[in-house]
Formats: sequence, structure tokens, C-alpha cells
Amino acid sequence: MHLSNTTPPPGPSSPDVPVLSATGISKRFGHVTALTDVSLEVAPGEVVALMGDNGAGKSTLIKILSGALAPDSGELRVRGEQVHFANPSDARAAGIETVYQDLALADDLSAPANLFLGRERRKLGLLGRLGVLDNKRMQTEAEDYLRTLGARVPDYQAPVRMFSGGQRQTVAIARAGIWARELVIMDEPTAALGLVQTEQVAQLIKRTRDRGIAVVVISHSVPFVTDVADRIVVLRLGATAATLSPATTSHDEIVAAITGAATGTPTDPQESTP
Amino acid sequence: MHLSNTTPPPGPSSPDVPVLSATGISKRFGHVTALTDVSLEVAPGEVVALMGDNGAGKSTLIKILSGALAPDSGELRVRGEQVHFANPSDARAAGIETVYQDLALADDLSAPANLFLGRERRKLGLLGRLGVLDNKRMQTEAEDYLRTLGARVPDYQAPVRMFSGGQRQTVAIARAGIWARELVIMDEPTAALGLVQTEQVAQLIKRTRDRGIAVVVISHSVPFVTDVADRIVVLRLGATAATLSPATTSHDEIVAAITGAATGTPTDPQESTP
Amino acid sequence: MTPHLPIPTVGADVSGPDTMKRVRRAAAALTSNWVFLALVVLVVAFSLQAGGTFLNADNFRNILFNASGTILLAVGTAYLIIGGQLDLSIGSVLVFSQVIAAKTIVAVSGSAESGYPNAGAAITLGIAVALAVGAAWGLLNGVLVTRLKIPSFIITLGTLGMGLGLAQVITKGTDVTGLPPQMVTGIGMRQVLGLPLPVWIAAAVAVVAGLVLARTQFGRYTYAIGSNAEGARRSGIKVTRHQVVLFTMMGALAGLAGVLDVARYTTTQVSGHSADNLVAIAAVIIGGASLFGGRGTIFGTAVGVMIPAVLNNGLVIVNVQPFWQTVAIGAILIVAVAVDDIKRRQQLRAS
Amino acid sequence: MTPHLPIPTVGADVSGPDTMKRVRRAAAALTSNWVFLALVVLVVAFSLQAGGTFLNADNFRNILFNASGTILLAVGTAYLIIGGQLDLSIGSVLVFSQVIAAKTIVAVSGSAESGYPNAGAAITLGIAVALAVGAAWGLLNGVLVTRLKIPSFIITLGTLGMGLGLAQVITKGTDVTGLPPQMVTGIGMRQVLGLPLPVWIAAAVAVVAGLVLARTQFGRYTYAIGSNAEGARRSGIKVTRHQVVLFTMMGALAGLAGVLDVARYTTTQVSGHSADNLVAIAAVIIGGASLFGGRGTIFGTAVGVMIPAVLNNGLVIVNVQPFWQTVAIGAILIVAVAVDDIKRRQQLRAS
Amino acid sequence: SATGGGSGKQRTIAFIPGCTCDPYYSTEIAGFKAAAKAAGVTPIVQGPANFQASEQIPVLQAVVQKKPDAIVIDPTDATALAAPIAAVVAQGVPVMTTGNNVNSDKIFTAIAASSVQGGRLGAQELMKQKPEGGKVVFVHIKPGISSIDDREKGYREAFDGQSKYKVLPNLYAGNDSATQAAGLVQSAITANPDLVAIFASNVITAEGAANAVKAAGKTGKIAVLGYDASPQEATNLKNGTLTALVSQNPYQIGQLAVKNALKYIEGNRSIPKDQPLVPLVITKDNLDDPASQTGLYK
Ligand SMILES: Nc1ncnc2c1ncn2[C@@H]1O[C@H](COP(=O)(O)OP(=O)(O)OP(=O)(O)O)[C@@H](O)[C@H]1O
Ligand SMILES: Nc1ncnc2c1ncn2[C@@H]1O[C@H](COP(=O)(O)OP(=O)(O)OP(=O)(O)O)[C@@H](O)[C@H]1O
Ligand SMILES: [Mg+2]
Ligand SMILES: [Mg+2]
Repeated sequence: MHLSNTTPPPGPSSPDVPVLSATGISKRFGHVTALTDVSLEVAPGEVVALMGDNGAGKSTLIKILSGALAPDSGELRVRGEQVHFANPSDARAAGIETVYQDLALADDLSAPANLFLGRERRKLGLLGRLGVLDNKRMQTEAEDYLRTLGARVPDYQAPVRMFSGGQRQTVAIARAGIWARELVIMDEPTAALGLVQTEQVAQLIKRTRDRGIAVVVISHSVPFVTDVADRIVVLRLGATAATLSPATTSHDEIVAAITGAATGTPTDPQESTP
Repeated sequence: MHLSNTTPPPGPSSPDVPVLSATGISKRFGHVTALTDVSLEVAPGEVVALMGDNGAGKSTLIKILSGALAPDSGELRVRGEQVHFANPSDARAAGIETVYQDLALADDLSAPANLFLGRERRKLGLLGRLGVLDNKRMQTEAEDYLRTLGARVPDYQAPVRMFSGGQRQTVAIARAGIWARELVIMDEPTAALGLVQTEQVAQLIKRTRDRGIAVVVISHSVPFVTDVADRIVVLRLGATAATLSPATTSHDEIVAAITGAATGTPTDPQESTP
Repeated sequence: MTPHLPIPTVGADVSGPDTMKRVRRAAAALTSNWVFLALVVLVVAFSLQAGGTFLNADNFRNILFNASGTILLAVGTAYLIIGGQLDLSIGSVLVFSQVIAAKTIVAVSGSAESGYPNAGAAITLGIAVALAVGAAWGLLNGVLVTRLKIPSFIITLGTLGMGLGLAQVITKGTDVTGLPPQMVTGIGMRQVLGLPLPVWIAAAVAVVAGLVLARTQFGRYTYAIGSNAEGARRSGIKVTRHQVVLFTMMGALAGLAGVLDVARYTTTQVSGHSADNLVAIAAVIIGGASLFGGRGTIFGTAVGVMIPAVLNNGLVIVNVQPFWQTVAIGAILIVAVAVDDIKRRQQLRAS
Repeated sequence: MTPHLPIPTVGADVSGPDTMKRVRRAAAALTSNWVFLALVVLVVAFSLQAGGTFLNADNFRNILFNASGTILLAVGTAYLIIGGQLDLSIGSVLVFSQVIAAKTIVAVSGSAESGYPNAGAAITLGIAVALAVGAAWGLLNGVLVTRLKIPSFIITLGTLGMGLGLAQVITKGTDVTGLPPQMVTGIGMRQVLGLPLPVWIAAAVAVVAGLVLARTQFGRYTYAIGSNAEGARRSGIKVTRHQVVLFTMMGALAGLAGVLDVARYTTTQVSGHSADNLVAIAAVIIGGASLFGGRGTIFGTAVGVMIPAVLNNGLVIVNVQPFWQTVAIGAILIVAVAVDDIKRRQQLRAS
Repeated sequence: SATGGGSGKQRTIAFIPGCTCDPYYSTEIAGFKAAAKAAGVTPIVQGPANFQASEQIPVLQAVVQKKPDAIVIDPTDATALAAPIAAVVAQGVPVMTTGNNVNSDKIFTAIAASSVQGGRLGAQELMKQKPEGGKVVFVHIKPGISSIDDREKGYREAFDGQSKYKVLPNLYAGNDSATQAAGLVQSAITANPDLVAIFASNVITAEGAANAVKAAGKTGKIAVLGYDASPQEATNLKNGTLTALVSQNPYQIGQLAVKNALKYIEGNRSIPKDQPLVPLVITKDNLDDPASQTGLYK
């Protein structure tokens, strides 16, 4: 029902099949159970917010969705087809891009080099076929793109090691935004960001959704989530605790669902299947 | 005037002399000017929030206050006496504890070892004088303390490398809270925290203030700042842009001061001197 | 821990349409590269002291000739170190490859009495064998490091012993001799445009390796992996495969250095390469790389090879007492790197 | 990159009131320490193969005696590596210290004809000199590393050359001999409770160093600095001073090893010891330390010293061909560390 | 199998070379094994990988555990090996040395081609080849290797008082790599155009020196002596890049070691303590002599 609130996604995707669906995911680390039988579905052009306390298993879940971790059990489907992500490349090949909480930037490389890491632009002709990079073009494109994000990058030639936390975060988000075709997953993208940059990330998420690309975003900020999300999934102690619609749920109800203070408020979990 | 809102600080400090005052601080990194002529005063038992966009210079300022960086120019006074912090130990000796944005935890050590790093408890008697540690006591004390913080630490013997971002953050904050006598400085302490933990940090800040210890806290979250701060100092492009009282300033006015959208709203900067 | 070369950051745009600008920029980079300047100062100082005795084409040719083998090893080591790995086994791989290559050549080239009738084919085959055998050892190193997930320091310390021991088993501890003299005249000491062929080969390898590292996707991935292997993996880079390739390259280069050595001396040198690993690593680090990966250049590495090479030569020529030479080389090493670092920090502050 | 020893995390509470529990816990730690088990397996295998020829007190005494010098060097290296540093100069520092100590002893002990009347005083003085000279070199290393802020790899590569060169200058390249035989009987080969004195000294150093590292503030700071030097600095730890102390300790231990060597052989060994650095680093890494600092133990280091020592002895006794011994040592090294790592990961998964 | 002596008991003799890293030792080992086979003796050959006392002593101690009837050792250090050898003899295993000496009277015999004498003979050969005089240089590896130090000693004694010759400071190829030796020799040639003779003190420095002379285009103009007589040195002698070799006759020494050890085991106590052999100087002229041919290493 909350899907009806969003504009119908453009692009090639059929709106009825979920972009990604995860069913019955469980994961243990040694004696720590991080996830127990968690399911999640994301429709095309839908923005799903993942909330939950520290250690609830959010990062673990999205690492599984993005191929960085293998689940102990459970099933993943992309556009209805069952998939096994052996590594993040598989997920990327399926059009899924991820911004990890522990940023996956190469500290010694510049911002453009990081933006294009793994998908470098090469020169035209023979040189390009030999693997020669077109650094000029990458830098220009990176500048253009980061400008549209409103990001201030102090130096396009300096290694990102020199950047502030926020600046590094911007680079990581920009990278996912450029490359996603089906789904962008973001683990606390705004944790280190200022108000302006947070607003810009919200805009980016909305623009991404409008391009028909789905978004899964983890955040601890209720105002931010209420602003961007079509649906809120709350994890508690490694299990799905509630699925909420921001349009029909109050701030306090959301907080209650996360903290587990009240159990009456969350909407019916069955609703999570659109 | 905003100080009158707080309870008069207990403890030995005279309430008229600022705990810490910084005047005319400037700092450049190569060709990047991080701070220009910034001044800041913190009264005993006062909670000052430092806000500002990414790259505004907040972290640089508090690194100077805590002795981790030397300013290019400007003056620091602790309780009215001019000081030169050659390194963080000097600041710690003056009763100032800091939670850095790039967490300063030793990844290979356990949570108790990190909590007591640099101030280990030793055994009694000769063994202690030989430097032998009382790990048992440190662990017990750490457990007690972290419990009062409401922190869930998965394993008191595991290296903190294994912890989630929020868990690591909790350890860093707890460390500062234990040791501060005059002032605690926190750089975005709640960035990685869930709602429950954020509320606990707010409680910790208030309890710290009630013990007569001043707090300088950096945050991008307006609700959090409004909740805990007696005064908000806004940095923009390395300079003080405004000093605001959360009690008399609306959410939107604060946002405007940070983003520089409107220039009429901030209260008179002179007000920053109490 | 800081890079010594103010070469632009990896990923920065260094190409430009204006050639003059590029030349000027290159000159600026060179003159602000203090390890390189240290090398220049050494050359000038020896020239002033010894005049034409030091400063002559013959002498420079000799210095380059004797450095050529180390260049090959240091180039491979630079890639590995930048990619976050170490290879201690290079000396053993060199010896093993040269033993197999030499045995092959001796077997194929025909009898000495008849003037080694098949020398040409045998030498070509020998070079191919050396490259292949070296690459195979490198592949083994790479596979062990990436599969067993134990530090390359341990793996290559293990293969160091295995390679050397097997080479001794094969040769029963003596060197392989009886190689055709055509190896020396045709390759080992063949003069091409005034320089020995091994110098050209080392120069070509260094230039290609330098361009590949600075300009291509392969080089970019090397830096990325050394900088943050997990991040590179998440970016879709095939980290394991890349690391295996780096080790294999290293092995092939050691094989090449080994067969060029045979072509120069017409004998293997089973016991003469135990210090090769440290010499190569030192060159890379002097040249500004970080032992922790992610930083370094081939140009810097070449400078790092040449500084000890010039010192070894110049100190003999200006007749410094032998034992003091050892002292001087150690001291100059520290001074060169220290000056580079201090100047770099000053520049950073002043800019 | 992972530690091999399931010794509890640094900072964990390891003391307990119940002695039985502690013993049981120690036994559990040992049996789940696979590098240690590899050592046990080696001993058992050689005993089965060679019987009393290998398994006898004399032989074990010799193995320990021959390993005692390496233990001293490896203990110092372990502290440095855990603290995030490397020292390549240890062999040179050892040689330099032993040369100065030997010269002192020869000068003071009196003439050979009169039976070295002042031997006792001379030997005491010589040991003090060796410790002081070694410590001075270590201090120099530490000061250079912390002041110049260039990697310890480069600094100690430089002082390696300087120390060795100066030792050669002083001795004019010949070994110092003519030491009083009292050195051998009184120290170098003196038997105390059935073991040579140097073994007791090495054991005492290892035990004290192990306890200090695991139990005291000094040890805690070593781990903290190797784990995150900037974090340690911000926690008020005097990082620079601590690092200088670590290098000085290393130097003093090298000096001690040097003078014990002299006491055993009654001669210096100017030409030896060039591989000491690699041998010591290897022992520390085999014992589970990370080359990147923050992890490692003295117990592991001792096991890392003993594995090659036992192999060197056992392979001779079971009469493996010398060249195959080199191969076997390399291979067993990899297997021992690999098994340790694989088992540890399995345990982690199963627990 | 054949028995080694009248007792009918199978004898075991161990040989411990200075290292297993050198053609000199592999030739001596070959001689030792050949003689052992001929005499029906079980040979044990164990040696350290590097030429170092601290590596050789553990090997000696391990070999003793096997209780051989006698041990033949080529000591890496005259002083350092004295006490360990004495300890072995005290355990009842007789020991003799070949090659280098040891400062101990506990050994029953020492068979050696004196390094000091070899250095002297080599230097005299260089003087013979360059009677007009000039500068000469000695290529060392690194100080403290007693055999090479002894060769240098003989070399200096020979040139002492010969005013026609100027002895340059030594060159030290510290890593024992041929290329390092070549670079140093080339530098010396560059610095001293009037260099007339080079004394290369072992197999690897001889390879480097020969190559340097060739690269400098001075083949035939500079007399180059290579210590030892490895196959490659012999080749270089033939092609003129080396002009003389000093052979220590290791194959013969290996054979003599077996003979002497057997004699001692069987109770012969009249073996002389010292059995010096004269090192053999080989040049192109006498290369085809049978003596020279047996002196070449295998
Ligand atoms: N590699 C790992 N090894 C062991 N335990 C792990 C590992 N990764 C995560 N955990 C544990 O699994 C649980 C879930 O962690 P996860 O990072 O998914 O939480 P999260 O919801 O993302 O928390 P946060 O809000 O703090 O980021 C935590 O208890 C954590 O300690
Ligand atoms: N060590 C450094 N070297 C060079 N530039 C630096 C350094 N530290 C900070 N800067 C620059 O100084 C400016 C201020 O940085 P600072 O970290 O103080 O910002 P901030 O307000 O804390 O930002 P954020 O909210 O992103 O943490 C930025 O432009 C940053 O790039
Ligand atoms: Mg998380
Ligand atoms: Mg900041």
C-alpha cells in the first residue's frame, strides 16, 4: 500500500517483481548470532530504511545483500531469479552498489581514482585496449558529478587519506550513486555528514528512486528516514521486529519499535510483502 | 544569560573563571586554511555544542583544544592561566579529556585495556611498583562503568577490532567520561550510535555537567544539540559564524546559521562571552 | 612512512596538451625529489673529486651494467611492495631458474668440440625456460599466500629455502658450467648502441613497468590493493588474482635476471644471491615506497638502485679506505632519505 | 596477518584464584597452539626415527645452547615488532659490541704468560661494555627513527652498514682473539644445574621479558603503540620515549648475545651474523606476531626459535641429505604456520 | 660389502665441510665419498648451508650423536671450533681436520693446503707474469673469513719489499655476489689505469674479476689470479680472462682424509699431526699436465 505513494518507476524494470528479495537469512559469527531468519523485499524504485539499535545486525544484513558476506542459510533473489553472490563483484554485476559503514576507500588514491575504482575510464583506441587510463576524463567527470552532489572536495589530486570524515563519506556515496542500475545499499551514509550534505544525500536518494533504482538505507536518524523512506524495516537482536510506513507512523512510534519499548504500535509484519 | 538556565556547578571550581578559553586561534594545513581567528570560552559545568558544515574546522579546533595539534596563532587559557599544550598528555594533565572523531582506540587491545590506556590500575605492593597490572580490577571497574552507560559490550576479552562501530564509539566515550576532571571534548560522539545509545550519551553529558565538568560536543544533529547544549557555537569556513542559545532559538534558525542561508537570525556574536 | 617523491598522487591527471608544461612539470618534480637530488649530488661530488676518472662514459656504462640485474629484481619488488606484499625468495628463484636454464642450454647446444652447433636455439630456449621457471615459482608463492592466507613474509621465507635447496640438489652444490660462449657475445656482454644488452633490457623493463604502474588500470589496481585490499575487493577488483599475477611477474623477472647473469658469466652462481632480497627491498624503500603498501614509484625505485651502485663505484675510485666505505654507504643512505623527508615536510608547510 | 596463539587478548584478565583452573587453562592454550604442537610433533617424529640418538639429554642441551643467542635477539625483535618497528642492524650491533668488549677484555685481563691475572675483573667489565655499547647503538637507532621520522627499515639498514664497517675499522678486519680461557670456563660453557650458563641467561631473559610484556604497563604500552601509535600518544603514552627504550633494549640484548658468543668461542665473528636479522624476525612471525605491530608473544617467539633449531639438529641426525634439509626446513616452516592458521579459523567457526 | 679393516666391523666416517655452498667442498666431498666407497666405509656427509662457525658447530654436535668411528671436519673458524672439537674428542670420537686449521692439539691430524702458502704462491705467479711491476689488488669477500684472510696474508708477504709493485687497498664483495665483485674490480680498473694484476680470493670473486677485465677490454693486459680451480675458472683460464689458478686439490684431500681416518681407527698412532700439502699453481702452460688435471675441481 505504501508503494502507491511513490511515483511509478520509469526505466526498464517491471514494477511487480521485487528488485531484491531475501528470505530466511541467518548468520552467526562464532558464538554471536548476528541474524536469525530475516526476510526483506525491495520493490523497484522503492526506498527502504533499515533501522535498529547498535549491534542489531543491520550491517551484517546488507553485507549479505551485497555479496561481502555469505549467509549461513537463506535465499537471495534478484528480479525473481535466485542468485548466489560469491563476492561483491557478483552483486555489482547484478546492478547492486553498496556504501559500506567501514568505508571501502583506497586511502592512497585520489577522489576521482576512488570514484572510478574497478571501472576505470580508459583512453580510446589501442592505448585504451592496453589498459591506459584516461585520468583527465575521469577527473572531469568526477568534478561534474561531485558538484551536482554539492560536495566540496578540497583537492582532486590529493589522496583521500587527507580528507575529513564527511568528505570521505561523500566520495563513497557518490561512487555508489554513479554506478547503480538496480539498487543502492547505504550503511549509515549520513553518520558523518553535516546538515547541508545530509540534505544532499536525501536529494540523491530521491533522485535515484526517481530513476527507478531502489534504495536500502541504514540510518539512526528518524527525521531523515521519515523524509526519504517509503518503508521502514526495524531489526532488533538480529530479527525483524517491525515493518512501518513512515506516512502513517509517528516519530514516537518509530522510536518505540526500535527500542522495543512498546509492542502494540508496529504495523502488521505481513505488510512487508507488497 | 544562558548559564542561568543550568544548575550552579558543584565541585571545587570557581564559576566565574572559564574552564577553558581560546582566543584568536588560526590554523593552516599547507594551502588549506582550516581556522581563522576563532575564539571559544567554556564555563564550568557548561555544555557547549560546536556545529558547522563538513570541513568547517570543528575537528581542527577541538584537536587544538586538546593538545593534539598546535595552533599557528592564538592563545589558550585553562582557568584563566595561559597554557601551551605540547601534546595530549598536557591537556589530560589539565583535566581535559577528548573523544576524537577518528577514534583513538588500540584495535588489538580489549575494551578494559582501552578504557584504562595510559592510566592502568596496578597491583598493590611491590608488584604494582614494578608495573604489574591489575587486569581483574580493571575489568571489574570497566564492566561496572560500561553498565551504567547502558553499553552492551559483546566480549570483555576480545580485541575492540571485532566490535561494531557503535560499540567502539561507546568505549571511546566511556574512556573520556571516566577520566575528565575539568572538561570533556567529544567530536561527533553519536555519529555511529543508535537511538538508545544516543539517549544514553545525552544522559552522560548531563550527568557530567552536573558533576561540574564542562562539555564541548560536536554534532550535526539539531535535536540532540537542543537537548543537551547550553550554548551552540556555529563555525562556517573556519570562522565563528554565530553563537546561539538553544532555549531561545528555533530549529530552523539553527539550521540557517549552519548553512549560512540567512544572516539575520543568529544572536549577537558578542554574546558568546558570558 | 611518507612517500618521498612529489610525483602527483595516483589517479591525478598528469597528461596535458602542452608539452612544454609537461616538461616543466617533470623538471619541477625532479628537482623537488630529494632522493634523486642526492644521487645527483653524489655524482657531482665524485666527479669533482676524481674528475675524468669517475666522469667518463666507460665508467657509467660499467655502473649501469652492474646495476642492471638489481633493477629487474627491484622493479618486481616495487610492484609487490606497492601491492602490500613482500618476496624474500627472489634470490633463490633467480638461482633455481638459472640452474634449470643453464642445464637446458648445456643439454641442447651441442658439444663444445663442434663449437656448440645449436647454441642459438639453445639460448632462446634457455631464456624461455628461465622466464617460465621463475614465473612458476612466483605463481607458487602467490597461490600459497592467497590460499593459505598467511603473511607473504613466511611463505617466501619458506620458498627461499625450498628453491635454494632444490637448486643445490639438482646441481649437487656445484655450479653449472660449459655454456656456449655465444651466450656472452650474443647476449650477456653484447654491446648495442654503446651499452650492454642487459642494460637495455633492464631499462626497457623499468620504463614499461613504470608506465604500466602510473598509467594503466593494472597499476591503479596495484595501488588500490596495497592501500586497502578489502576495499579493492568490494570495488570488484579481483584481488587474489591480481596478487598472484604480481608474484608471478616477480618470479619471471627473477628468472630473467638469472638467465642474464648466466649469459654474462657462463656459469650459474648458486651461492651468490642470498642478499638479493634485502638489496631490492632497500632500493624500493629508499625510492619512497611504504612497506605497508599503497605508495611508491618505479622511478624512485630506480634511483634507489642507483644510489648504492654509484657509491660502490665512486668510493673505490676516490680511494676511500675499504671499511670506511661500508660506514659511508650506511650513513649516506640515512642522510639521503632524511633530507628528502625533511624537505618534503618543509615544502608542505610553505605551500 | 592473524595471530597464531590463542593466548587471551591483551588486557584480558588472566589471573585467577584457582590454581588448578589456571593450569588447565594454560594446558588448553598450549594444546590449541598449533605452532607449539608442530614443534612437539617434530620432536616426537625425530625421536621415533632416531631413538636415543636424538632423544637424549646431551643432544637437547646442545640444541638449547645453540639456540640461546637467537633467543636473546628474537626477544628484542619481538618487542620491536609488537611495537610496530623493525631492526635490521642487530647482527652489526652484535658484532660491534663484541669487538669492543673483546678488545676491552684483552686489554685489561693481563698477559697470557702470567695466566691472565685480571681475568675476572676484565670479564665483568667486558660484559658491562658489551651491554653499554649495544644499548648505545640501539639508542642511536631509536633516536634516529623517532626524530627523523623515517621508517626504521631504512634507519637500521643504514646503521647495519655503519656498525659493521666501524667494527671492521676497529679490528682492521681480523677477529679479536687471545681472550682468557676463564671466559669459557666461567661463562661461555659453564655448566649450571646441567645446562650451560648462556642457556640459563637466555631463559631468564625470555621469562622476564614474557612476563613484562604480558603483565605490566610497559608491555601494555608496547601493544598499544604497535596497534595505534597516534591513539597511544593521545592517551598520554610517551610514544617516542617508549620506542627509544625498545630500540635500546634491542641493542643491549644484541650486546649481551655478542659477549656470550665471545665467551663461548673466545673469538669475535666479524664475518658472521649477517643473517641474524632475518632469523630473528622469522622466529617472531612464526610465533604469531603481525609484521604490522600490535600482536605477538614471547612464548610464540621462543617456539619460533626452537622450530628451526630442532629441525637443524634432527635432520642431521636422521641423516637427510644436506640440500634436502634446506628444502625441508622451508617446507615445514610453511606447513607449521599454515596448519596453525587453518586450525584457528576452524575453532573460531566451531565455537 | 667389503669390510674396512681387520675387525670385520662396518666403519662409519663422517665428513663436515665448511659449507655445502662451494665447488671446493663439493669436490672434496666427491673425493671423500669415492675413497670411502673403495674402502668399504659408510660415509656421513653433513654440513652447514653457510660458511659460519655458528652454523657448523650445531652440525658437528648433531653428527656426534650418531657415534661415527671418526669425524673429518673442515673448520670454519680456527678459534671458535677448538672447544667444540675438544668436547667431541672427549666423548671418544677421534677428529681430524682438512683444509683450514684449528687451534687445538686434540685432533689426530691436519691435512691442508696452506692458505698462506697459496696466497704467497699466487702472488709470486702474478709477479712472474708482470715482472715490469705496477699496481696490484686483492679481491676479498668480507673480513673475518679466516681462510681468505690467510690468503691475503700470504699475498701481502710476497709483495712485501717488492718496490716495483704497489699494493692497493683490498676490494670487499660483501654479499659474495659476482656482480658486486665485477663492479668493484671495474671501479678499481677505472681508478687505476696502471693496474697490472688482480688476486681474486675465491670462486665467485674470480668470476666477477674475470668478467670485469673482459668488460674493460683488458683481457691479456691484466694478470688475473683466481683462487681455487672450479670448472668455470678452468674455462676462464683457457679463454684467457684468468691467467692463473691456485688449486688446493680438494679431491685428493678428501681421499687422504678417509685413508688417515681408517689408519687411526685401526690403531695406528704414528700419523703425523701436520700433513701440509703444497697448493698447486695452474696456468695455461701447465694446464694439460696430469698434476694440474687432478687439481681441477669437479
Ligand atoms: N566479523 C565479525 N566477527 C564477529 N562478530 C561480528 C562480526 N561482524 C559483526 N559481528 C557482531 O554481530 C552483531 C551485529 O553486528 P552489525 O555490525 O551487523 O550491527 P549493526 O546493526 O550494523 O550495528 P551498528 O549500528 O553499531 O553499526 C554485533 O554483535 C557484532 O559484534
Ligand atoms: N592533517 C590535515 N592536512 C591537510 N588538511 C587538513 C588536515 N586536517 C584537516 N584538514 C582540512 O581542514 C579543513 C577542516 O577540517 P576539519 O576536519 O576540522 O573539519 P570538520 O569541521 O571537523 O568536518 P567534518 O564535519 O567533516 O568532520 C578541511 O578542509 C580538511 O580537509
Ligand atoms: Mg552497522
Ligand atoms: Mg570533524
